[in-house]
Amino acid sequence: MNKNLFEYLLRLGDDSLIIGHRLSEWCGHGPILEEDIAMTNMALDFIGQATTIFEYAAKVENTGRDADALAFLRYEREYRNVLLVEQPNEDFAVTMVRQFLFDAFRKPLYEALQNSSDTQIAAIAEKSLKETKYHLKHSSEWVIRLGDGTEESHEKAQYAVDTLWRYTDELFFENEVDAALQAENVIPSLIPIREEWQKTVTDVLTEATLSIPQNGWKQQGGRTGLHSEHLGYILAELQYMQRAYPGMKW
Amino acid sequence: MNKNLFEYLLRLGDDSLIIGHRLSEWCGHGPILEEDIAMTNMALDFIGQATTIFEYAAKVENTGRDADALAFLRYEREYRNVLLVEQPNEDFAVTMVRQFLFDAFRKPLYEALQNSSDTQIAAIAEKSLKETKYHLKHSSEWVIRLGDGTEESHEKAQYAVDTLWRYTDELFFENEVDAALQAENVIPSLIPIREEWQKTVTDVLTEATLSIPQNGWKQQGGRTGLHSEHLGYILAELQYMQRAYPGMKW
Amino acid sequence: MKENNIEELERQFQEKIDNDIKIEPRDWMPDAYRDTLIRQISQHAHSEIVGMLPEGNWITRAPNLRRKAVLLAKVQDEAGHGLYLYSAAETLGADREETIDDLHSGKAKYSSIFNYPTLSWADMGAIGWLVDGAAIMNQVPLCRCSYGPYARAMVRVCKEESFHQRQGFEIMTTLANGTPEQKAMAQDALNRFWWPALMMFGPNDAESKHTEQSMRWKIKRQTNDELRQQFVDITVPQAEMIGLTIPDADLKFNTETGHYEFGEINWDEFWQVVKGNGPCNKDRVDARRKAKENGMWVREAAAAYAEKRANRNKEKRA
Amino acid sequence: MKENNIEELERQFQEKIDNDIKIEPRDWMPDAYRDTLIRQISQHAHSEIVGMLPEGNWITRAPNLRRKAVLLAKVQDEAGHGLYLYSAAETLGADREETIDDLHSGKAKYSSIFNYPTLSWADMGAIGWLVDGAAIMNQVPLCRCSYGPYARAMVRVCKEESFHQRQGFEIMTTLANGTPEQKAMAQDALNRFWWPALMMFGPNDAESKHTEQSMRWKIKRQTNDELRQQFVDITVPQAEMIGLTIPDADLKFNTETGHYEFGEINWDEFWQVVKGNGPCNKDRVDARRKAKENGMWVREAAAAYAEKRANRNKEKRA
Repeated sequence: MNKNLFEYLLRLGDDSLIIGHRLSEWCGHGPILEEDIAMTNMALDFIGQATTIFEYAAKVENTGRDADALAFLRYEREYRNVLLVEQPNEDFAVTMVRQFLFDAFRKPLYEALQNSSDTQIAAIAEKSLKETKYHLKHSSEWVIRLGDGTEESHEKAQYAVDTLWRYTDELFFENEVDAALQAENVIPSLIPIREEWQKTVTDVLTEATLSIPQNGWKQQGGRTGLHSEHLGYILAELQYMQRAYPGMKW
Repeated sequence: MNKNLFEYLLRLGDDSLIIGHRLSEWCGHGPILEEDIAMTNMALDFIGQATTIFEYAAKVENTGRDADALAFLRYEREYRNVLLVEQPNEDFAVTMVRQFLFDAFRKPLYEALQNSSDTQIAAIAEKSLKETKYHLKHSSEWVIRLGDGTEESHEKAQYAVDTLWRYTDELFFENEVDAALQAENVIPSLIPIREEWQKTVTDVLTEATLSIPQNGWKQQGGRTGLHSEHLGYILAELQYMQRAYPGMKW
Repeated sequence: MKENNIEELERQFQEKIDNDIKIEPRDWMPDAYRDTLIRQISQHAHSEIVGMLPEGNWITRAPNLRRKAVLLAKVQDEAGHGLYLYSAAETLGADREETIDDLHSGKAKYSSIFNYPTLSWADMGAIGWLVDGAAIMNQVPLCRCSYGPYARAMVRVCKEESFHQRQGFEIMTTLANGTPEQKAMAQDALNRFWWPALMMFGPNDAESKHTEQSMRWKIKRQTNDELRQQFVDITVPQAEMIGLTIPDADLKFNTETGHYEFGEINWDEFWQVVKGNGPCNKDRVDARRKAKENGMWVREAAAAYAEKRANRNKEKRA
Repeated sequence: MKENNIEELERQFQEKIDNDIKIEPRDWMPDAYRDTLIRQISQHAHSEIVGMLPEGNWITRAPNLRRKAVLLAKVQDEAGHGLYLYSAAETLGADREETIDDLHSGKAKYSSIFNYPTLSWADMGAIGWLVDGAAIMNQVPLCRCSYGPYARAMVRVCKEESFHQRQGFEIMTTLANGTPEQKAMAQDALNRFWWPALMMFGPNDAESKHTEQSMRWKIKRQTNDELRQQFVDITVPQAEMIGLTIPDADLKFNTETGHYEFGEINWDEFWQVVKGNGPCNKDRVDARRKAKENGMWVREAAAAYAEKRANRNKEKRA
């Protein structure tokens, strides 16, 4: 199997799975009915993406593990999502800022991945891009609304930006996996993607009247399976049925 | 095996296990350091009780399941704790009122169980009684302090009483299991125990200037394995390690 | 004269109804008709919204990716139904936020079935199969309801509900054909949801105070007992087909009538749950109230931002 | 004259210290001695309290009943140590609540090791074995510290810590002798906690600004590097004994000195974590701050009740 490709697919799939999980926690508890629908819809998109990605990853791995086994039956240290997506929902500001920071990364990434030399990845990217654009539009609009809304919402949005900023550097994590896949034109360089991310974030936060934190020490670890203490609790729920009833079909 | 005895031991053990679990969730987050210590200490007492009780239950069942298998590897419908003990901590008032309502039941129960014709149960009751008396003293004092403290604490304490009251009737649940064990003098009648509970609760709530809710429709189900939606989440955490790493020794 | 006028309007109104002509928002209608509809439609909307909670409870724990996606889609549909229905109620002059406040204060009701907890994955099957099944039975006739916006909303709702019902039955089928643990889980869910599902059709006709008038207005087109019987007749063979047992010792097929006869419903439980004493009434209403309270600042921010933007646009135009 | 007097007091003070006579709360002491001790003791107290969080994180998920009980007892002990230590600081005139506020504002520090997350059950082993092990190494000399109340607190703390250290090592031993998954879990925990444990002894002696004065005052009795070396010398063979590998390619035993030589510590990481940029600094301080804020009304209630009661007793007596 292509170990690098498999590893890369886990990153993509886990990011989608875990942010989808976090969004789904809002279900029935959103601040407005319309937003309950929007967040559930985004969660659904992400679970859909995770499914397609894990199905391909299972094919690449070719050991008999299927998409569900990848999603539900790995140990915590084997998950490859960035720390950003596993951070708790806290309130709607934290949730939407987290979403925005992630969407602003995912959009240029999928745009570039459309040109992947791996046709499966190109197809996944193309299919996911449309919904990702919608997500980014939606989360940007909320960041602006909250930032430029009331004093209270501005404060909460600024707190969210300040709190989550430390996790954004990891979006652009690269190691030998990336180098190898870039050499084969499977994945793009993250440099222009980071530039676009930076531009989107600067534009939106500026319009939202929010200040952009100074770069400080950045958190990372998720891409190499070193997570925050939050992931363990996510997995306890996510995996419960598969763990408690091993080997059953649902 | 004596099915009734086994069933009864699960009730005792699960009540201890689950209220211990809830108390332990406070660890590191208590309102005062002294109270952090007290709640952790109570949690420890309850986990200790659960251990002794499940060890005996395992012996009674005699199928090779040990105490840990009973604590960690049953399905939700097989847990026999009352609904009261699985209710969420919410705030310190809810936690302490829940504790008080439970301790006020446990104390006369253990007192009576000291005279059980089953010497193991009598020994467990005798051993647990001392700590139970301390728990009841501690939770009573807090109920009084909160009820007769500030306006805010009074309100929170009254809310806790009103919210949890519906779960108190189930403490005195009896079915054919009880009838059979009572006939053998293994367990006492719950009638005098209920009377003492009523008196303790009336005295303490009165001193706390809290009003006693009118009897309404009461919730039950826990004793027959029909729980609230909260237990599933408790089990997802409680069982995680045993489920994710089946059959290993720790 | 005015008296006469109203009588005439009422006559014309009833004539339309009798001729199956839809009543539309701007048409004249008796106050009682309007009030009954507002009550019924908002109750229905609340049921959709509160109904998100018991199923939402299993999204993070769904057993595989496909089931998780299907469940998310289903709960999203329910929120959507809530939206159409609140809109339908608004065409009658009801204010959405006031309507929702009535839910939180306990003044407005919602389907009592959602006051039962979801205790296992099989409950996602049982709810789809039985609860959506019963809902469809109640709602299909409403597609021909005399009030246009409600009837049209119902057409869309019913289409999606019947999809949900099939998905639920598929979950149950999979479980019933699965391992012994899975079959037990399915049977347990059926045991817990069967009677509450029968209660969804409301009190027996003899006890049902609104039925007669609602039938005349074609807001209701079949009686509670008729609908309940239909449900039982359809559902019992489905349970048999997948090897599950309906938890009713008195259940038997009457070869003469062609109907299943079933045991006595526990009406005491029914009324207790309606009155607020079900296992989850407090949790459900608390969850919705909290969502509204915690979302207050978000709605205020959205409103403040919209106003600022409108002002800025005005300035630009000036 | 006054100048002279202080000089004389200082001389007597140092003489006592040199003669190993304990300084007690009412004794005269230099301000700098008092301040250094307050800083050190409160930092130590904060470490105990913040240290409850990473371990508290696994109580609800402990893998069996015995381990759960032992972990609860351990965390309870830590809270107890926090209490003694705050009391010891109070004997020097520090106010407990103010001291705690300094923690929340970021003014006061605590052991940086607790800014690393606990990601698996094995971390409970690694913390006991390595973190408590390093703590003991630091604390045993403090049992002979010149300030009486601190020295006495340390005697009790050290006794319990060494119990914790053995328990932690036992967890690691069990895992290292367990299944491949368990052994990998143990090795992973060792990999993550080894270097932070070495950092617990503080900067190299050359960089350590307080060491010299503290040694003279017998607040500190061995240098950072001495203690670190002792820790390495004791711990490496323990790791070997249970078949785990210290994550340090440069580690080797020097047969001449009888000591292990080890690789360069990542001091950049050390200072970043001290400055607040570790993986969990924010979570830890937030958790403590929230505990204090959420507990405010409880403390107010307790105070209000105590006052009412005192008044009632007064009335009774009157």
